[in-house]
Amino acid sequence: MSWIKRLWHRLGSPRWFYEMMQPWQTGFGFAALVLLLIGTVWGLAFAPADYQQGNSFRIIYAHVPMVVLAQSAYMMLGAAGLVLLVWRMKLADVAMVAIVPVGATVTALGLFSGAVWGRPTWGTWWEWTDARLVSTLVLLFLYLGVYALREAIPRAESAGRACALLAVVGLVNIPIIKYSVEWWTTLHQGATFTVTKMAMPLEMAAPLIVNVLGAYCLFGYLVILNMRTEILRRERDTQWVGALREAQHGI
Amino acid sequence: MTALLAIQSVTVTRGRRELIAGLSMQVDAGCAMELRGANGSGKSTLLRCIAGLYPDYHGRIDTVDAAYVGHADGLSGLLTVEENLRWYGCLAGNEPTPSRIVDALGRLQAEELLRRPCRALSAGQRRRVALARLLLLERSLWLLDEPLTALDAQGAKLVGGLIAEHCGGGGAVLAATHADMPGTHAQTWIDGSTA
Amino acid sequence: MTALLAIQSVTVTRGRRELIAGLSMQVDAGCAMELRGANGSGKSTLLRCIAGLYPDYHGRIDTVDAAYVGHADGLSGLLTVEENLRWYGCLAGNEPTPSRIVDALGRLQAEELLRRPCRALSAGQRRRVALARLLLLERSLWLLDEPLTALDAQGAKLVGGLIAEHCGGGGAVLAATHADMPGTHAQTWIDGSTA
Amino acid sequence: MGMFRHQVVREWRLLLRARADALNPIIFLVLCVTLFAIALDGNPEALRRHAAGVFWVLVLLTNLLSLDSMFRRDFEDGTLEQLLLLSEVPFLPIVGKMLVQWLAAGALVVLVSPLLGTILQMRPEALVPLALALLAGTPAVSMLGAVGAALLVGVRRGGALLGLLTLPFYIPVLIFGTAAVNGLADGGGGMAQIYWLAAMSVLAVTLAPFAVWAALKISVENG
Amino acid sequence: MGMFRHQVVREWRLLLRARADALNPIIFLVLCVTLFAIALDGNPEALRRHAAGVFWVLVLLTNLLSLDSMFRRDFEDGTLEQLLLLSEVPFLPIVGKMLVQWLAAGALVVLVSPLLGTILQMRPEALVPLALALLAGTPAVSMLGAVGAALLVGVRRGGALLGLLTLPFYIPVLIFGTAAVNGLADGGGGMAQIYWLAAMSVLAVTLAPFAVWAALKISVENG
Ligand code: HEM
Ligand SMILES: Nc1ncnc2c1ncn2[C@@H]1O[C@H](COP(=O)(O)OP(=O)(O)OP(=O)(O)O)[C@@H](O)[C@H]1O
Ligand SMILES: Nc1ncnc2c1ncn2[C@@H]1O[C@H](COP(=O)(O)OP(=O)(O)OP(=O)(O)O)[C@@H](O)[C@H]1O
Ligand SMILES: [Mg+2]
Ligand SMILES: [Mg+2]
Repeated sequence: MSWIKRLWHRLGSPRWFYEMMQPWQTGFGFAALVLLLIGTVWGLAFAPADYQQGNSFRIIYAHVPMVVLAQSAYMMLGAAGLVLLVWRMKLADVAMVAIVPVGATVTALGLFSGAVWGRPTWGTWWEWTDARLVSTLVLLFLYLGVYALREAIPRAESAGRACALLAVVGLVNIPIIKYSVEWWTTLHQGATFTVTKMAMPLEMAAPLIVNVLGAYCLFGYLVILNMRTEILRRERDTQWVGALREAQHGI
Repeated sequence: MTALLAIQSVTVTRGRRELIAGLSMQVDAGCAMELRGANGSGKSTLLRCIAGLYPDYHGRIDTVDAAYVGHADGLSGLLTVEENLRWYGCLAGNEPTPSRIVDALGRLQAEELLRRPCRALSAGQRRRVALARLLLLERSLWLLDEPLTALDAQGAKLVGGLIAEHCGGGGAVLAATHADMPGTHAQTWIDGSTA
Repeated sequence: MTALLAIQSVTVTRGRRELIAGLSMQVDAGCAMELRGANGSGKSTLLRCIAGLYPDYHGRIDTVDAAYVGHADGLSGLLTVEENLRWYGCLAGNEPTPSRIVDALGRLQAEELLRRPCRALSAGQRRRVALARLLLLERSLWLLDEPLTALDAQGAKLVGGLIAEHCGGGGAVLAATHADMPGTHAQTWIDGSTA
Repeated sequence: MGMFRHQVVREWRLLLRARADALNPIIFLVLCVTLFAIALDGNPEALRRHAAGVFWVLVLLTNLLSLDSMFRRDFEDGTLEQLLLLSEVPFLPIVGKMLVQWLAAGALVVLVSPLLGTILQMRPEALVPLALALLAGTPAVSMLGAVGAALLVGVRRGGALLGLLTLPFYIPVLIFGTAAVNGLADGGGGMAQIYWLAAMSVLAVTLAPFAVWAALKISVENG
Repeated sequence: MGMFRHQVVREWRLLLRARADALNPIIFLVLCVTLFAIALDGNPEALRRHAAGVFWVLVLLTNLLSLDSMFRRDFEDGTLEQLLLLSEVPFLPIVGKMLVQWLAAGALVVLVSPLLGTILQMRPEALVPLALALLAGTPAVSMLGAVGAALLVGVRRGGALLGLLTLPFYIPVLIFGTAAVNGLADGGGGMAQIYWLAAMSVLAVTLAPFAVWAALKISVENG
């Protein structure tokens, strides 16, 4: 287990992380590009059209990856918050800074794609009675809350810990939201529309799986990129960043 | 001599600015130390570090539980002086008797203020009440940020007496100040400019 | 000699308490007067009466438009020092040029604070900025409530210089204070106890 | 006029500096609308019928909140007393302050009202009347509320008292505003109410600054 | 325990001293209810159907308002830093504060809810469920909101940001609360939701004080 200890220790060094993550960033970026290209082209051009929805169902190849990612990203945000609160690891704070904008964007896009899809299939952009819709919206509010809180607090360390606290409490809340909303819709007259679990034939599902994987890779790429940028910003006065700057720009 | 406060090569930062670099000092029981330095040199910030209200420092600060009087007096304007002081006593774990409160105020010649709401006090009166709180708390280390602010000459003398007495009884005082304080024995200067 | 401030048998009350009874005094052009009295004797209240911020008095106060620096500094914490000062200049009718602002701050050795948000100033720095405002306002009478609060020795000396210069130029100053102020010529004592 | 421009610039800066402050009223309104949409779910028809009324109430509440803190910070840090002492042209700085408050809690609301109206299931043909009514009515809301806020700034209480004070003045706005939106959307009359709202706003804009100035003076003397 | 009693006494005194403060939340709620009754009048049937939802939203808004100023005064006059330094038993004084906040903006609301429900045209058989749901749910509202208020106390912004932070936590309360009232009034189920609300409240009451304490520490260090 000594390598875990060593890794843990090293994670305390932003410089180490910055340098170590360079190949990972490239790798994730490349994988995302390839997977998303394959999945999207496959899904849009080659997968069969849905027998009910026709071609509009193809939004699924954008929608599902985004909403799945939106939730995973929040889990990671909460986990990073927990690490920051318990072990005060600075890198966790950097991770939170990196995850929030990506997560919020993905959530917003997921909402948007769902709404666009809802128009042809359900005949409405939005339905307040649907559990998934409302809980995704609430998720967006959670992201925005964390973002706004950081903006509001001037001292960086305080801001980080405050956000971590909020993110962790939010983590507890997510199952409660899901449960409340789901239960609530079943209580009223049956939900008018539900996002049905459609059993999909493989030729429809395969590109979806590829795209979901691609989305995770893209997420990895963006988060690592943001983290490395944030590390540079925070360490801008240190020698190693100075040397880096010199090497890249000759100043 | 026991040290009630020992600071070892402490560096305090505000954002990316370094306020205090590698300060070491010690305040023993019985010592009343002035903390001196130009405006903006970091006296208030250092006191807050010691009190545990400001975390951006490196180095070691060993200290006992202290009583702190900052720029803000910590008096709720809507409560009377008595209510404020009683509440503070309870907060710290021992409810003061009414006569103890009167005594503490008396030491600062402010006993007439007992039933006045703190909102309706003059600047100096409010300061006196904030200092009277020290007497109810029974902490051995006092951290005072410009305790003489707004006090008249007689008030300053009273505070000098309190400090001398507190140190005589084995307590210690660290007081940021610009004025010459009665009752203090030593000074520590923080280097620094206005900026 | 023109009197910039003439007070004739003024009685100031707080609620039903009489703070100041039948005070008469005069501050001529060129005079820097200290207003002295124990804590709670009514100095701050009197200054507010003169400035027109406290109405519960009888008697006559003749005065010109004054600049007033009270216990509160009047600086918006979210704006920078420069923004605060520029706005005050505009408010009083003449927008100050950037160099005038820098000059005014420079007189208090606070020009490095120009772009700092006022929230992030130390107590003494904030006081310096509040005093720098006086230089932008071009009022002949200055009403100062404990102007030396939180200032270091060098700051106090600078204020003394400013006061002397203002009086030399035909202005006048009335400053409530407990400390000995450099630059003043005269004192008026308000009788009174702590209560 | 230089002074006025500067006052507006200052207020605007202050608003932006406390970054989210400028967006506070709007965020709050959006939150309220969301809560209502969730609470009243399952019956879009009913929501639609009442949307105009609900919207107006929420706009009033939003304004109460924003007005409540309008003078507070300036009062507490001593800026207000300086303002009263130093202002060369009395009412002007106050007018600047009020204008900025209206921009944040009135004009911005007008701009996003079509979106919020849609969330509240309003019919498309009601959205223009809604914006129109808000445009005509919100100045009165801001101005009247500012008088109350100025009176209460030293009183250190939450917005409830402000609500109590301003409510009698807001009720006509609420009634005319709701009637205007519903009337115009139904194709019936409604312009008369808009004119009424506009008249109230004009009256408020001309008179309120004086009242606010007097009220601030009282508050500072009290403090 | 002596400390706790004293904290409660202090908070209660503070509340009563700023006379209307104790009644602020209730006054505000009454105003809101009145405005709604006016805006939606002419259609009692629709009002009735939605009263539970409207009521819960207004309770949430009332709490936001009251929570927003909960720690502010203590923060500004320096009491909060003293409290963090001097408190012998950490969380206790905070619990006292939170209890009093709940008394003013939760318990009192429960007490007057039958009256306000009636104004909102609720059916008589819905009034007891309403009070019950409020009793079960408002502690969670107070406790969760206090965490947000503690995080934001140094931030000098209005309640909008607090609203944004707490909204995700309030939505389950809103949903369960509304469903419980409607379910019980219709004679259908609804107790399950009450239990849920109560469970959330218990959870919040046990955990929130720690979070509030941590948040206050962050805020004071930041100030
Ligand atoms: C704004 C509107 C919408 C939102 C917020 C939304 C949200 C979600 C969420 C949260 C998931 C769950 C992801 C997971 O399993 O973790 C999901 C999955 C899914 N959504 Fe949507 N959705 C929306 C509209 C739609 C529409 C209009 C359709 C198609 C008719 C649709 C089809 C699907 C499908 C097929 C899945 C994945 C399969 C599954 O989980 O069973 N969604 N959506
Ligand atoms: N807002 C108020 N309401 C009622 N009484 C007040 C108020 N402010 C001050 N007082 C009382 O009025 C008296 C004079 O107060 P003032 O602030 O003028 O004193 P001061 O001479 O400036 O004292 P200090 O030297 O302490 O600043 C004091 O006894 C004080 O308790
Ligand atoms: N909240 C803050 N945010 C950022 N910087 C601050 C903050 N408060 C103070 N500073 C800066 O930190 C430095 C030290 O401030 P501090 O208040 O400790 O000084 P001080 O020695 O107490 O000065 P004074 O004698 O004026 O009270 C100052 O330069 C000040 O500008
Ligand atoms: Mg200081
Ligand atoms: Mg005074």
